[in-house]
Amino acid sequence: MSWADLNLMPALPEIFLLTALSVILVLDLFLSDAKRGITYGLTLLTLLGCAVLTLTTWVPYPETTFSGMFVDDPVSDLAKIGLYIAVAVTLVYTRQYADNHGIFKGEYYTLTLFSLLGMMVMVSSSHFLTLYIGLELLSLALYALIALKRDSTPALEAAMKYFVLGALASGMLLYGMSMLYGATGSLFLVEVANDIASGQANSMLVVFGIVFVVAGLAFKLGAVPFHMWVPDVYHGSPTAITLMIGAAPKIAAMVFVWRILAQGLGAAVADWQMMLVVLAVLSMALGNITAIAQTNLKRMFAYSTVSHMGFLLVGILAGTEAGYTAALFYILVYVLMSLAGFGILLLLSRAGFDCETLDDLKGLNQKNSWYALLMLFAMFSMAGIPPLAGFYAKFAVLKAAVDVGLVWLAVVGVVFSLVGAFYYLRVVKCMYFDEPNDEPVPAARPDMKLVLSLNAVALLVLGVVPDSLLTLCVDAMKQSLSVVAGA
Amino acid sequence: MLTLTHYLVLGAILFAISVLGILLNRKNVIVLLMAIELMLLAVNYNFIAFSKYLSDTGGQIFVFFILTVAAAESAIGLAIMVGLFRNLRTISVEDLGSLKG
Amino acid sequence: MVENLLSLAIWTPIVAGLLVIATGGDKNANTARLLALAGAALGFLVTLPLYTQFDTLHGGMQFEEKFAWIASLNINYHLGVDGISMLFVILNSFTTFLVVLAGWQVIEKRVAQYMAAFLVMSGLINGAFAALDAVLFYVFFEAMLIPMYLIIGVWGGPRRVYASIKFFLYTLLGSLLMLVAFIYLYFQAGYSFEILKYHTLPLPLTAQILIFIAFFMSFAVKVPMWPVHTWLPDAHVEAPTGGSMVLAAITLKIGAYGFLRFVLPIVPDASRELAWLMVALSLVAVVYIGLVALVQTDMKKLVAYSSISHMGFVTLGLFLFAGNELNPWAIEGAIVQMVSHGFVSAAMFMCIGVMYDRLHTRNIADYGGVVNRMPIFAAFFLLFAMANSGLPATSGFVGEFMVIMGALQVNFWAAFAAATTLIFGAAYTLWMYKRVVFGDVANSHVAEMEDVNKREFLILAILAVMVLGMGLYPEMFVKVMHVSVNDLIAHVAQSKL
Amino acid sequence: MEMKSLYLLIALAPLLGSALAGLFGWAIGRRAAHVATIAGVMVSAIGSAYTLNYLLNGGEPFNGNIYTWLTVNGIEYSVGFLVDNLTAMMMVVVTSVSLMVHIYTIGYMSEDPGYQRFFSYISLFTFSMLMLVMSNNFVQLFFGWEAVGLVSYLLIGFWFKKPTAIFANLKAFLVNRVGDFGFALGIGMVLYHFGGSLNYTDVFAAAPALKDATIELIPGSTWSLMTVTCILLFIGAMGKSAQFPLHVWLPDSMEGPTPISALIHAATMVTAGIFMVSRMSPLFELSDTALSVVLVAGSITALFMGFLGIVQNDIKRVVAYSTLSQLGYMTVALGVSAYNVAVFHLMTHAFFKALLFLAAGSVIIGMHHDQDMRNMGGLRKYMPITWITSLIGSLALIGTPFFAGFYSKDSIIEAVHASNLAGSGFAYFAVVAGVFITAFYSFRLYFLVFHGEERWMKVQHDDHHHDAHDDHDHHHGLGPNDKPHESPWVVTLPLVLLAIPSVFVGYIAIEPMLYGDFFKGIIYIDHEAHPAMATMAEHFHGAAAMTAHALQTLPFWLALAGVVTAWFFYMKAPQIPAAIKRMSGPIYTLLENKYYLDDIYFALFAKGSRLLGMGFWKVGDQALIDGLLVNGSAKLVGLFSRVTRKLQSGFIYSYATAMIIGVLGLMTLWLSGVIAR
Amino acid sequence: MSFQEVVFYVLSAIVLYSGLRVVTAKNPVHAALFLVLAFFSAAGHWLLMQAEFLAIALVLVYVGAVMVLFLFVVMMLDINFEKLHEGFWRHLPLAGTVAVIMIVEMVMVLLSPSADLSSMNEIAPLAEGMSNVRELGLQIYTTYLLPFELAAVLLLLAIVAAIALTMRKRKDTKYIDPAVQVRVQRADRVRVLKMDAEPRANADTDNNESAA
Repeated sequence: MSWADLNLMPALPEIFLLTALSVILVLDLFLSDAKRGITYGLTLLTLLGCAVLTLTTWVPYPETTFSGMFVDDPVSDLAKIGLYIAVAVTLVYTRQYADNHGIFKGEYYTLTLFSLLGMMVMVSSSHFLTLYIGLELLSLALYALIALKRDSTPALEAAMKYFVLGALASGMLLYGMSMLYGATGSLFLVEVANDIASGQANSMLVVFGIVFVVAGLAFKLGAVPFHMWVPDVYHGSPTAITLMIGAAPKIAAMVFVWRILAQGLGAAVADWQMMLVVLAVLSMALGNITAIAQTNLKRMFAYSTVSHMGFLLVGILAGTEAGYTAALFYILVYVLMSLAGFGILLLLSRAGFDCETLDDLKGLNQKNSWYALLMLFAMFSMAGIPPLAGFYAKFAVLKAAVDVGLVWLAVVGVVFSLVGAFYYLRVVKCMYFDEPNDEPVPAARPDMKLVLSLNAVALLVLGVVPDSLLTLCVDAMKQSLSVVAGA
Repeated sequence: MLTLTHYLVLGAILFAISVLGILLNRKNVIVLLMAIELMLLAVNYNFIAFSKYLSDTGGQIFVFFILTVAAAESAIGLAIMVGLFRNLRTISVEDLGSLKG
Repeated sequence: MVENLLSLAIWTPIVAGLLVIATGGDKNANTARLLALAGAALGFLVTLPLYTQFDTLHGGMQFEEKFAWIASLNINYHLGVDGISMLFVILNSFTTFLVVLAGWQVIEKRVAQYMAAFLVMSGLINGAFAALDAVLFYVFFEAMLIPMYLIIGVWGGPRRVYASIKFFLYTLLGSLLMLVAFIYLYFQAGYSFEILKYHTLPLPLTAQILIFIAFFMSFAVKVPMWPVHTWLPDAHVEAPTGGSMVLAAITLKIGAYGFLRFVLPIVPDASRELAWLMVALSLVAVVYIGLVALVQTDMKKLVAYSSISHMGFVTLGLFLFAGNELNPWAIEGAIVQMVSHGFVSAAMFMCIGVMYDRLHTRNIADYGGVVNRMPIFAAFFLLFAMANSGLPATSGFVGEFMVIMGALQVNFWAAFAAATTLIFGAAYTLWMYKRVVFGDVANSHVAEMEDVNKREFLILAILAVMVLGMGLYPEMFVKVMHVSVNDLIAHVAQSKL
Repeated sequence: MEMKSLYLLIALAPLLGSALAGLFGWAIGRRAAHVATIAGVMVSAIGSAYTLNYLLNGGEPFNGNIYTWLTVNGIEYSVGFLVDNLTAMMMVVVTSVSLMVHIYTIGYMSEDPGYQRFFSYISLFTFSMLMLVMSNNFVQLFFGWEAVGLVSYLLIGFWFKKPTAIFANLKAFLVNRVGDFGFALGIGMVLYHFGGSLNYTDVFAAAPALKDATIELIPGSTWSLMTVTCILLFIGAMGKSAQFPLHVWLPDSMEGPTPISALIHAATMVTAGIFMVSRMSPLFELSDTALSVVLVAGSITALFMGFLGIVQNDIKRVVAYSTLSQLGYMTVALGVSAYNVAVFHLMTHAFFKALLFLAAGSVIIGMHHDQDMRNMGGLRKYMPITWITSLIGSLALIGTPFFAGFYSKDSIIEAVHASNLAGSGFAYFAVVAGVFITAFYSFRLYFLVFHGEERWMKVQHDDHHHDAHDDHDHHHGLGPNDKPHESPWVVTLPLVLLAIPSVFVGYIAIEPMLYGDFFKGIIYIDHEAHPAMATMAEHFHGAAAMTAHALQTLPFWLALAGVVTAWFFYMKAPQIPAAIKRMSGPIYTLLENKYYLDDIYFALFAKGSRLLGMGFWKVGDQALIDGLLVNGSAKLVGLFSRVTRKLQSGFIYSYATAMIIGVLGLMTLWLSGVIAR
Repeated sequence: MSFQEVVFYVLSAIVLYSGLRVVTAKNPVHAALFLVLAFFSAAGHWLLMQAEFLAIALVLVYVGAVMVLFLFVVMMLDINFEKLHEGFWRHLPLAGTVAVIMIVEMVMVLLSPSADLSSMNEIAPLAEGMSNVRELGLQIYTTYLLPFELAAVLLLLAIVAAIALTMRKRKDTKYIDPAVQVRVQRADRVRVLKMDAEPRANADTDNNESAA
């Protein structure tokens, strides 16, 4: 291999990001606090640049580079676009909040970009090692982001918990990877897949490895019983960081899981399907049930995330292209919903006041009916009520499950989403039925209002015409899987 | 003669010891982190053993990176712990219980 | 002939609703009202050609519209009505018009939102009746929960939170299971969500029974059938008048419509197998609920229970199998009963609403001698009370009579039990009427009541015309459904095993 | 076509009048209201008379449809008219009595604020009744059936402020509904088993073939189809015609204004059942069992309701019980297949009972709305026209030879005598004993009201209505120094006009109606099986001969005895009734409480169903379904929620433990899978 | 038993014992030191497997850097070790059981015939002229270029994060800027004050008395 052979085009967005990141890192040192807005602007510009690069290098088939460790396929491109949007929206939403809560620093933006780079590596890796490093890049950046508000004990506590448990999960994941490595003699997903498919792999070790890999992945997704960091971290982190954790990384995690389970271990679907079924059922059950008892919205969203991840797993465990597509669609929609939900919380927060309990939303409709309507969209979308986008996500997942004969799982899923509907309804109830409290609605930056409106309305628009996004997912998944199957 | 199994079993036992450590040390975060280091050691054992017995360097390189990452991870982890200690004056796990339910 | 009549019927009110909500806060309440009225009127007018241009000799779907909606999931925007569903589209748009009128002055807070919720819901309901794609149906079916939830919760009575959440979750439970059934059918039907394809799909009995249960959970809750009815009294009692009207007049019908459109044609064998259960539950609804209605002290609750009891006739009519054959009397009777109940229950709730607006209580005991102060109202109320107790020449009679006739042809004792409604229905309705309307002026509050104003008069008069018209000339409603019903009967008679 | 238009006009003219008076009464005023309605009824009455005349002179009966009401299963169900002799006769009775009542009402209701409303109601009633009798099919019959019930409900509760009135109207409606319940099922049986049509002609044509058809209502036991059908239909008649045990509503219906007691609760509506059974004679003839049921129900009503008439003090109630008893007579006639006799009695009774009621109403006006006979007496002097007409009515009622009632009633007794049906023995006893009782209570009323001392002078005015503690705006009773006055001409004119047929109609009509061709092809009697009519026909030699023969028969002497007893008890020795009352304590109490049937019904049905409903509601709906299932599962989820929430302890080690247990679980799950493999 | 096996078992015993002590030691300092011991022994094991480079890297990176960091933190923080060890014995039964089950299950898997690990029981000797270091080096800078670069980014991230989390500009630090020191002028250093003579102390008391 020589440098001339190295095709950097597929990795252009990452390279650009890293370069821009370095520039911002240095530039920020010379900016006074008053001019921090420049960092913010540059960060957004970076995201825009990444998006442009990703779109211009979009090809409808997988391209690999870096000795086959890096893959740029439509799924990764789609996911990356999702990531840019999610991160950009997050930054827009948190601009004011960060200012009000003392985390409006250069590190906030550089660490965010670090985490974005980690996520991009996660979605574009086709090798266990790069997957691992990407994951760690993301995780370490997130640990640091949470702890960035250094005087906040809950934030530090959350960071500590996340860190310790994350390290433990990494250990498990690595143990599993080592077993898979031993079973197949390779760390390349493609080769692992081929080995397993051709029966050359040591099936005992494969499955043994799968157990640990699944555990590690479940942690990233936040599936029961590996979910316990989720509520505390969501709750403890400043809301801005909660959104940072709760939105974009979910896309990366989903693609990460998909890469390992579908692309690497697709042939062993029978072995991990049952495990995922257990995790999915537990997640849907526990997530939804525990969410009911929450009065803190961030915590409630955390548990709702757990349940959503259970649903997501239902799509993945189907082990079919339709299932993966459904999961991809689900996660994109989910991120959109999370952004909208947290966006409202951020919107209603101001210096010295975090909007995070149910009571804080009381009578929102009377105070500002547009915000209430946006939140309503988010809530009903999360509950999976048509005509909001969340419905099709659930629908596609259920369809995938029924397709592989798991009708009972679909039934379990819908029963628990009924339980889930209760707490989303309760949010709507607080906004619409209850009398308002004295807390005024703070003034928000116009860009945030605009983006938030677009965000929530998109849920409705995607609910009425979901086909565009769905088709994107379907095509991306088809194009990404076809070559792997052929290889 | 030493076989692959020897190293794998050793790794497994180390893994279990680290699990034991996690379960036992309910209060001391530092020991918890050390137990996780032990777990990584077990992983490393596996990787090197497989690498050697399969004659594939990938495993060893993986270990190399695990060491690197672990170092970075420790740095951040300990930084968080220091920050926590500054706020709480303790690193007892019991005092890290304000977020629950 | 206008193309896309059904799309117009669906989207006119929804667009109107969005416009109404765009008027903003209560500063522009009057604009919102006028806009809503115009929207509702327009929404009603666009449905009228459905009747006038309907081909009564054609059994299949008419006014069909179809194009790919979600191509990647093979979901189509496929609309169409037959002689059964067409009536309900019109009925719904009609009711919406009345509801907008009914809420004209009564609703003072968040007027635009109130009107918009109803308009949007009207469009969604039309969609549910017109949808020929299972997912499209489901989307409409479930989306209407949102405005209804808000209507009950925002403008409802003191226990509105409990009632609205109960209503929502109850109905959601059923519909979610139906969704799973749809997905299952999708695969059985060779990757299609076409409802009409499901109709011709052979299915083994076990599958049929499971699908039946899933559908049952959905539609029985909506109807509602005993024992999944308890959301209804709560929802009705707490909902504002318009909400109760729409709930009773329309949304309940969607449940029964679901049995007609989905359960009977898709799983005819399971329907036959489980017809005994349906008949039994329906009769329980008629008798048991009739008795429960008798002891209610809250007028709205009483009418709510009476709604359940009357809907029991519908479900009874739908599942009267003689051998393989459904009974045409019973089926048509059930449909007629659905339409009629749409008028009568809306009228009953309107009447109670009129009184509630004056006295702000629904307790029977707080009234007495209303006729002394409100003779015109009392006359209307009497007419509707009589319709509610199934007096001939009112619409209430036709459906009940037909179902009893049909029941008798299948099982004498079913008819016997069903016919007790002649007694119970009259008992609870007229007893209430007696306590509320008759007698001397009961208290100083009643003494201050004023008779109906022009707006209320208009609503009541329109309903009265419909109630009488349908009672005197039901053929107007029935003639459009014959072919569709006969097709249905012929279809159900064939086993799909 | 021409006749069809006429019939439409006959039916719709009162409706139009009613609509005018009802909807626009507030605008057009009292006078225009009664003019409009009377005009409408007048048109009907003239039309009816013309129709009858037309038919009697060989006109073709009409049977045709107006419009298709409903189509089911390809069969059309229409609104249509069947106008034959029976119908025409009923039309004449209905419209003429109605006309009289309309005129009478001008005077009777002159002070009532609901004047227009009242006219609207009675015109509406006329329309409904016409629809009932003119119907050519079961559905329309049922429509009329219920419509008259509705108007009856409205009119009984006309004085809606009176608690007793609104109690009575509800009761009347509900009891009638019990009858309708059976009637509807009966129609269902007809529809199902008689070829899918509900037209009389089709049904009657199909009936003979079904004579021996059986159905299995309860698995294992077969029933005759015809019996079941007829009994079900008869249940309807029992409700409407107030036959035991569904008679309880009729006495209470006297809470309504007197004109409607005359019109609805004596002359027309209550006879709808009799009319219906006569119409259905082709069906009833095919089932002896059903006829026996009819017979027994009729005889019980005839006898036992008569007893109750004896102890009543309310003038209207006496007449009401007499009506009940007479309806029993008619039913008995039906039971012995003497349908035309029943219809004949129906007609005569319509006239004299309407007369009696209107006369009672006139008395009530004179007494300033005091209805208690114990406060009356000696009114003869003050209200001569009322007195005379009342006397005529009473004589007709008790079956005084030559008076209308004599022919019809005597024929019934004869028919029962000639019958060999099961239960005819008891029936004969009942109708014969009934004659004495009828005479007794009729003349008790007559003497108490029109003769003897003028008791209103002495009575202190307290509320002696049995439970009248209302204070509606009708001033009550005469003061000690007031004098009753004869009623105005609008009141007395109808009395006179009704008195005429009460005297003559029997004599004129008996021959054509009972033994002539009047009902030929309309009423069907199986003379082989039910020979009563045939037997009577053999012994009939004209009305005059019958009158002459009467002196030799038991009923005549019994009637006379009744009159004499009444005279003795209430004119000569008023202490005797009191003594009897004391001696026969329990029996008297029993009678006074109407055999406790009201109380039993109230306890059993009204209270029972409320109790049941309360149980269903509180236990079934609220405790079991809502409490246990709905809220229970919600609570259960909440409980789970609190438990699972506890799992989230907040401590890292427990989270790590969970993860480790999770891995262990997955591993164990998989291992067990491997071992199972 | 060959020499290598003897070495293996001895080292294994040390690794396992020190591993156990790491998780059971009362004092985190001891634990850290036992961890160092475990790493040293592990390095020995890896040498046995001819993974020399990693053996040395382990010692350098872990013992040299990570463990020192651990010890540094442990000693820097003022921690009550006794309190941290409370409840240790209480949790032992459960923890022990879980650990034992885990060992049993994992070993069962690894030793089961279907795992079939016996087929590769020989470490292939390296090719002539190759060393472990060369072997790895070639790979890392060619095939594994991407992870290598990413690892660099990761370390950068760690630096940024650690600084962001721990560096504080405290107001009370006695921070001296050399540049300022150098540029200092006389006027900055000495200021001549002219003050009035202080009033006598009893003036205060007088005032106080008059105020009182």
